[in-house]
Amino acid sequence: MSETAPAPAAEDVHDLRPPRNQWWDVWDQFKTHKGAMAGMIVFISILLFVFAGPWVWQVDPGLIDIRSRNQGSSWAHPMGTDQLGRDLLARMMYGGRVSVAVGLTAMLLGLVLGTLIGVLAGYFKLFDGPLMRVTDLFLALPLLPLLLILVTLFRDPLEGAFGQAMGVFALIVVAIAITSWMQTARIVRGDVLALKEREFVLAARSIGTPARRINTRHILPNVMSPIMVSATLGIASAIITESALSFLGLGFPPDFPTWGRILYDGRDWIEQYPARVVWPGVFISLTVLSVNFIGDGLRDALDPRIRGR
Amino acid sequence: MSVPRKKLLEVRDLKMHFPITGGLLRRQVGAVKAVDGVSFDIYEGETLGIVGESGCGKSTCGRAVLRLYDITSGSIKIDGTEIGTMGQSALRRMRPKMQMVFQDPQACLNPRMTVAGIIAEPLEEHGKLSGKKRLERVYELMDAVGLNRNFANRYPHAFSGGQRQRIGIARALALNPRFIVCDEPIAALDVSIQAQVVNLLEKLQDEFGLTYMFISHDLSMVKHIADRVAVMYLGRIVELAERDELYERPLHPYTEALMSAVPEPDPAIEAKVERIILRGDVPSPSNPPKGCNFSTRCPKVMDICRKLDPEYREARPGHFVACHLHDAGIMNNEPSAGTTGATPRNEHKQQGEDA
Amino acid sequence: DERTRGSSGHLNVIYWQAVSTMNPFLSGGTKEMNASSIVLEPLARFDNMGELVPWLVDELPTLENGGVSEDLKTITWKLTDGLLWSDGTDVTSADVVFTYEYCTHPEGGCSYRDRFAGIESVEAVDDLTIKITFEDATPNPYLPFVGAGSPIIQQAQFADCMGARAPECTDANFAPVGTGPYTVADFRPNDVIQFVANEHYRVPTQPYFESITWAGGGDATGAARAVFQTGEMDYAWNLQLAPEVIEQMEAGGRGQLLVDFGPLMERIEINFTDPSPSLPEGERATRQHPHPILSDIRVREALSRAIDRELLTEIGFGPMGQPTCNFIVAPPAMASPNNDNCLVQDMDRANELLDEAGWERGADGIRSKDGMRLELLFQTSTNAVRQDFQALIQQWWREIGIDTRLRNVDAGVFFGSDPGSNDTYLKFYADVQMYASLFEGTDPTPHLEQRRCGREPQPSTQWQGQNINRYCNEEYDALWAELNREPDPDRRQELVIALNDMFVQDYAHLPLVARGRVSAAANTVGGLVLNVWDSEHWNQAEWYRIAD
Amino acid sequence: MPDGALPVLDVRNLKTVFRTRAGEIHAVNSVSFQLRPGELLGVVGESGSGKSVTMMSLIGLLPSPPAEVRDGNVMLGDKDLLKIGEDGLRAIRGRDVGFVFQDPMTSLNPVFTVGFQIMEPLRRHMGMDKARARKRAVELLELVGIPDAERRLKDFPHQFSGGMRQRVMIAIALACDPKVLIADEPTTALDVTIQAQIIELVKGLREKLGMAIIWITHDLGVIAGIADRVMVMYGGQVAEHGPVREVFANPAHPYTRALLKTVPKLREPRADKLRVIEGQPPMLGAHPTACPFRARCEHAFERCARENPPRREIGAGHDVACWWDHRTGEPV
Amino acid sequence: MFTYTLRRLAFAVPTVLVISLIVFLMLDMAPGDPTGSLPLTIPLEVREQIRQALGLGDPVLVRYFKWLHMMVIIEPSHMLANATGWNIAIEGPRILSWQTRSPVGDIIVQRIPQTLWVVGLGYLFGILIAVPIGVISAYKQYSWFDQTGTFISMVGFSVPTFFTGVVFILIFSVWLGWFPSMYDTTHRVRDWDSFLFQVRQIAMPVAVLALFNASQISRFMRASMLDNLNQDYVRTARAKGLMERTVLLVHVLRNSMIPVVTVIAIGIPTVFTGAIITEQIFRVNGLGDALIRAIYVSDWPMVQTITFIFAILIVLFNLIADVLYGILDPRIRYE
Ligand SMILES: Nc1ncnc2c1ncn2[C@@H]1O[C@H](COP(=O)(O)OP(=O)(O)OP(=O)(O)O)[C@@H](O)[C@H]1O
Ligand SMILES: Nc1ncnc2c1ncn2[C@@H]1O[C@H](COP(=O)(O)OP(=O)(O)OP(=O)(O)O)[C@@H](O)[C@H]1O
Ligand SMILES: [Mg+2]
Ligand SMILES: [Mg+2]
Repeated sequence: MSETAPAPAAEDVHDLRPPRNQWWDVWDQFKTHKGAMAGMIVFISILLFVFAGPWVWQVDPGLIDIRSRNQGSSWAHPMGTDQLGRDLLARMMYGGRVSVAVGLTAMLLGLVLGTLIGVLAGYFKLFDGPLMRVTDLFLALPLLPLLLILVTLFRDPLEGAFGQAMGVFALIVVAIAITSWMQTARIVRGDVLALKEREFVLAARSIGTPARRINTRHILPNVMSPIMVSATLGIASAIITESALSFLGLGFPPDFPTWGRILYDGRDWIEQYPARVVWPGVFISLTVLSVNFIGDGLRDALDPRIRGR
Repeated sequence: MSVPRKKLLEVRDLKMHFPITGGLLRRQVGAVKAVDGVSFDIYEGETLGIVGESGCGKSTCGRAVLRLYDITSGSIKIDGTEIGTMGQSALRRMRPKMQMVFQDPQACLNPRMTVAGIIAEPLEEHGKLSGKKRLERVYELMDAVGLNRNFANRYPHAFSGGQRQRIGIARALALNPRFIVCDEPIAALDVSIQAQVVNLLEKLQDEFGLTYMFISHDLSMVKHIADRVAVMYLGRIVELAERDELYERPLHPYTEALMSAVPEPDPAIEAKVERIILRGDVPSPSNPPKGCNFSTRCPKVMDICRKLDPEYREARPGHFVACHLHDAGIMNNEPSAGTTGATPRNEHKQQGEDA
Repeated sequence: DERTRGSSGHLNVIYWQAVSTMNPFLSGGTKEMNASSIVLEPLARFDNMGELVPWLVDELPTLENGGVSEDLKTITWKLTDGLLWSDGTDVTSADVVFTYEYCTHPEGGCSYRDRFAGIESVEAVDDLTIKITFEDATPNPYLPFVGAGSPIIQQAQFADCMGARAPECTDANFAPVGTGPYTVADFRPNDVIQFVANEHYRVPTQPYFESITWAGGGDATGAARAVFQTGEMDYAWNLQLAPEVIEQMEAGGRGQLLVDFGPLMERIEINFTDPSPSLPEGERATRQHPHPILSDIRVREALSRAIDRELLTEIGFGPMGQPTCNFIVAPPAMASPNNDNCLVQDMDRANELLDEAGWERGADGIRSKDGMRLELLFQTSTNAVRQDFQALIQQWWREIGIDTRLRNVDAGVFFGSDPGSNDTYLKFYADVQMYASLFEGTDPTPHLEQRRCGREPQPSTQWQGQNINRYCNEEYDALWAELNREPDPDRRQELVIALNDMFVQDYAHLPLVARGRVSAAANTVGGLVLNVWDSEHWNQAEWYRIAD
Repeated sequence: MPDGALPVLDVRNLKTVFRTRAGEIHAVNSVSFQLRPGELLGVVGESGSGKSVTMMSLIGLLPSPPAEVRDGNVMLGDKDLLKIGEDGLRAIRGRDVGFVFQDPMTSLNPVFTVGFQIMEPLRRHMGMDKARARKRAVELLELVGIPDAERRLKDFPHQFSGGMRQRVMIAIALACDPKVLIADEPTTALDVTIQAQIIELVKGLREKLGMAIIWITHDLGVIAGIADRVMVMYGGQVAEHGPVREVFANPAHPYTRALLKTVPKLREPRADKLRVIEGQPPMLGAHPTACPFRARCEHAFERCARENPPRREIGAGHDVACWWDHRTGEPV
Repeated sequence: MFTYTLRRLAFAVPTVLVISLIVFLMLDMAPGDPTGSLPLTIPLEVREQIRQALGLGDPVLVRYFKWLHMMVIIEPSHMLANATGWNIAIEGPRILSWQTRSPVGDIIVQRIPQTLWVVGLGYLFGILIAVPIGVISAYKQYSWFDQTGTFISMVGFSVPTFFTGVVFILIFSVWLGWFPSMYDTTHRVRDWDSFLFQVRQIAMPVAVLALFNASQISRFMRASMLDNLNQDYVRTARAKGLMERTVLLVHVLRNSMIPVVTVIAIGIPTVFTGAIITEQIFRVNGLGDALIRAIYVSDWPMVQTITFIFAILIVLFNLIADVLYGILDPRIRYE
């Protein structure tokens, strides 16, 4: 029914607008989603806070100022200080960098892996069976325990190889990614299977488009919306997973601030200096929340059925 | 008919079976016999209509002819070249000759490509045209199918059904094909738009000398557009003849029933027509009945129909049919039927009454 | 009012690190030792002053009373008459001999087997008399069957649990029959233990508490909270928490913090050998290659001078720690009074020392000499307090021109003995490292022996050995040999102090903080006396509920 | 059916609007019609012309929001369905008015047995107990020609073919002997041979039960075969309305005329070229102030763009909404 | 249906075996060893003996098969014997925890009650809260109820349980003193009072988990309801004149529950795995706690066994979810 609705009113109207990127349409739709817009604003603010913040607030997060330890909010330390007198604001900024970076990289990695496997399994019948078995296998692995084991097993060798920070970073990112790609792979595979039978793919085949270009031109753009949604969920869950690892004492080392780590370290101080858990707690929650809302909005915005309305 | 014409497409005993897997080890346990041995020719410049009920294998047949599927068996010759067994890369080179227009104008266009992109895709894949020339060609094609050039940068969702179908036709025309399979190109369109598309197809056929295989379940429209018509039932062609011949003198009971079921937009005629109402539903193509496929619903069913598969034969010049009623033996030597082993008609009637 | 057995009712104890077994021989952990100590008892144990007191015997065997032979090769214990196991059977010398056999069985994997090192035989002379014969003269014969780490188990119960079968005797391991004030009613590994009073306990009026729930799990904060704030628990063990946190919780007023100082000391070990990765494997961190920087005592001293031990203590331990400059910090009599100069941070002196040693400051403030930067790798186990220490020390050392890289290793790996891992504290593939260690009992002789030359971990010993910092000093070795022969307590004390001074004045390691044992008890529990020389629950029988 | 009989359903000036994010859609504009007892009214029109929305507005089946019935009266007997409220409507639906929808594949609840779904309205409206409802359900299934009815009550919808599901839908709609049966494109999703079966069935039922039927379709042929009167809709309005033979023989509205010409006829000689209606259906963005068909109309003149033509009577029960007079070929 | 189930089972067994092998090999490479937590004073030979005593001498595959034998035959027989009191326990070496030196099976059995009490109830309450919220949110899409529900469930989903947990303890145990901050695993429900105590002690962990689970499930429920509310059969039901309640609670809910029920079934294994953090915070010594502590002390037999059990549960509940789907949805015919 709605198909007839957007029909151009009359053909004699000269539509000489320059070609418009379809992402603008997505954006137009996205803008109408209040929650998503709010989420977007919050998320961008958080990104600014963690990535641009350190230029504005040029305090070394590792600088120990023992005389001003355990302080509350003040002009010198807007979020207070920790038990060594390190500035919490600076630590939140640097910690956020790591947390957000972990979230983004783990998500990207998981996404690439999931999409690749999903597309291969969905498009090529030959791979479908084996790849889906592998996916099932990974789904059947208990994730948190697996993650814990991975971290205990490989942290030290990796730290040795890449240096402390990078080693743990790589480990955590990889561990989160390889335990979280399966959902994406399944969704993508399902969509690819459906898309493969869609007439426009058949049309492309009737034209003689080879498989590779069918995938890149016709299939991938059309699985973008589930992928984008997986992406936002992926960031959120990666950030939570990282902080959960920190909570279990298996995340980043104590001298390496991340939100999860700051929260973990601040737990004991919750009564005297609630700010020490409230700030990281609020930032983690806000990030996850905003990303979730963005995901919600994106899902709507990328769905042509909704966008067409 | 009297003038010998060149055959563009020769299909012989084409079969397309889709496997059904099942059981503990996911073995193949059966097959959907979507197309189960069809043979027909299409002559240069003509339109062959294919009609039949939903699920009888029309689309599968059309797609198999274009080798969008790897066929189960049979031979397909286009312009004398056998493509039934050709590999996909060799096929790619054949693609410009043969194209397809799809049923659902919404589904056959990638919602994320512009009109220009969609029409240009075949040119990119096969063409040696440069970017500018290519755009020029796209505009020509848009003109040819009656689309405003200004729409080149729009996305499919901004078009109406009829316009979208035009985009699909333009894409099919891009490589100057000689043969186009039209798979129910008007089924999803409004009555008032259908005529536009059909007229366009006819116009293009005249202009470019195209050959069509026109699949439809709308017998009236097929009557309008086709030169010859094939009627399919459950994966088989049950009757094939010149259009007028078929519509005036259908031989197969299914064809008769099909045509009688079509309502006529004229109350005067409607009041008069005698309907043959078939009983029951179309059997499943994965489990077709024994003997003649139509035997389960046929109002003129005979004993032999339930046992023997009727042969597809030329009952009259240019008029092929697969029905025991038109077996030479029955038609000509009724008295000696007993000796030939064929079942006499009256016996069938008795049994029919018993049943 | 009169206290009788069971009159105090029920006691709740929380061990945030839960107890995994009730057989201390199979665990070796302090928590297991503590829990089992109220069931299983040794012949003698240390009191809160570190004095040896007879426990299942009437008197301590000594040279004077003839219990210890003149050649210091035998010791003879005589069990108190009439002792009963909690199942009502008699305790005999055969049980003691059995305990020896149980723990020394080659396939048994007894954790306290070192207690029986150097023993030639353990014999039951009669039903109550046990004679232990040592291979060599042993000036301190009070190691076997003494202290919480060497209790007596019942032969009848463990007879079928010898050697490889030891771990399979789950029932016995989880509910050993003992002579102590309590017996196990229910044991859930790593979760909770229920104790009830031992009806055959030798003191008829004791124990006062009828039953104990010994909960495990959670974390230190939760445990402290349960005693100080919510009052759910009566006693909490090992509260390693930030001093402010403890202070704030204590303000809840329901309980009090118990601190006492034993031999546990947090220190920085200095590597005397070169851990450089450029050395071939097998030579790295061995005495073949002396450390290029730290072999110079001036550098070592500078490292020490730059540290503010008072501040470290305040931040990391508060009242639960004391800054120290000694290797042997306890018992008090053995602690040297000669080294207090390190307690004050002296940056000028540190700088001076480095200047003297020829390390000159570069543009970035980091010193270098002969093209070599003054750069150290500082490793420790992963632990919040240690990381705070690392950060502080890194900053101080930076101020005197030393660039410190920090590394922390998971405690399990760091303190593990896997020769394949490069991250163990034994391999010491770093320039300095920080950890704490202690010794059992009151005799520091074995502890001092660790620093003898040749005892260092090295490839030929599969990297096992206790001379972690690869210290090597002939004088020290000679002095130790003297100590090991010396039976006279006063002379021994002098020797210990001399050895300690020699070691620390060589800046062979940098003592930081003497750490106390920290527990918390509800105000309503009386009779408890914190003991750092033995189990914290050594006098559990005497604990009682203060009526309000 | 005497013309003077009181209509069972009298719809006046029905106006339905959808409020969407993109603005209002005026889907139904001032539609009026009457349905007399025992009569079959065919409704034709192209996709989006408001056929379904009109019928669903009658008994409040449109989701609200976004739908809103702005105006009009719908008299069923002496009750105004637009005034009796949701509870009143619920009592009407399924009892006085039966509904059959286009797609039998999705219109039945897949997780309940067919029997349960047929018995539901019986128990709700007729207060039948289980056993009686069951008996009636068997009767109904037999009525719509499903063999072995007793056993098939226990089957789930997916075990039926498309044609049989549509029969089940009809059985449900007929369950409480409704006065009016509204069939919204009941055969569009079916094959011609199955469609013929269903049409045959409805013809038979109508004779047997004598209820009034509204039959929506865009297949003029179906209308020609079964309807007494036909209502042609275009752009949310009634374009032409009259007895079926009259409208097919003398179509007055240019849209009806064009439509009849574009459809090729099976039983007539083939035309050389199909007549087409150029252009696209109208957008329903605002309340119409002009003839919605004017852009595609070959007879349009300036008045058509200025004023929306009212329906005017041109014969016995035959009216048309057009400024052009088909008889004279001149504006009226 | 039956062969379908059989086929899934046939695939499940190798899956579980492969998982067990992966887990086993991975942990075998792990640096920790059973003597890691022993005092430093213990000499090398003793350590080696302890290792041998624990069967670490054999090649890895031999140990794997021994372990597998114990895991799938001996341990279950003991667990069954314990549960039923029948004398069916099979003699033979059992999987011993390196840390407690006792059979891991016994510890696991010991920990199931509190796991079920807390985590199971948390899940159950989560479902009970989620379903009505999901239904109403979908029915009144974009209403204030929906918006609030969406927001709260998003928050519930976004705020990590360790944050909520600590805040809960602070408020309800320390400040208000309503609930104990520590869970008593020895507590037995015998009478009304002990039941009340049990309720008080599970209140906080159950609330934390229920909030988290409810946020997730209500999202599924809402989406599924929305899908079904737009289906044609809903219109049919309304056209029959059914009460709105019937339409919603009989027709739509039944259909919407099909995917949700399977999601819930798949989520049940997380009852055992997912609550590690909550268990830690509230000192509920359940299975999650056993696992994490075993990891801390490199007690690999314990880790192997628990992980393996988790894997079996996941595979099993996936199977159950699939079968449930087939049962609930008459359209699904697994040939
Ligand atoms: N990819 C496939 N796999 C399995 N079966 C298929 C496949 N494609 C088609 N079929 C089956 O083959 C039969 C013929 O299908 P086909 O699409 O050719 O019918 P059709 O005549 O085009 O019907 P319609 O008029 O509905 O388009 C059907 O029963 C269909 O279910
Ligand atoms: N839920 C809705 N929201 C917005 N617009 C709607 C909605 N339902 C219908 N419409 C609009 O109302 C108009 C009339 O639709 P209606 O369904 O009555 O058409 P129809 O004549 O039944 O068409 P068809 O033959 O395709 O069934 C269309 O323009 C359609 O876009
Ligand atoms: Mg088709
Ligand atoms: Mg409609």
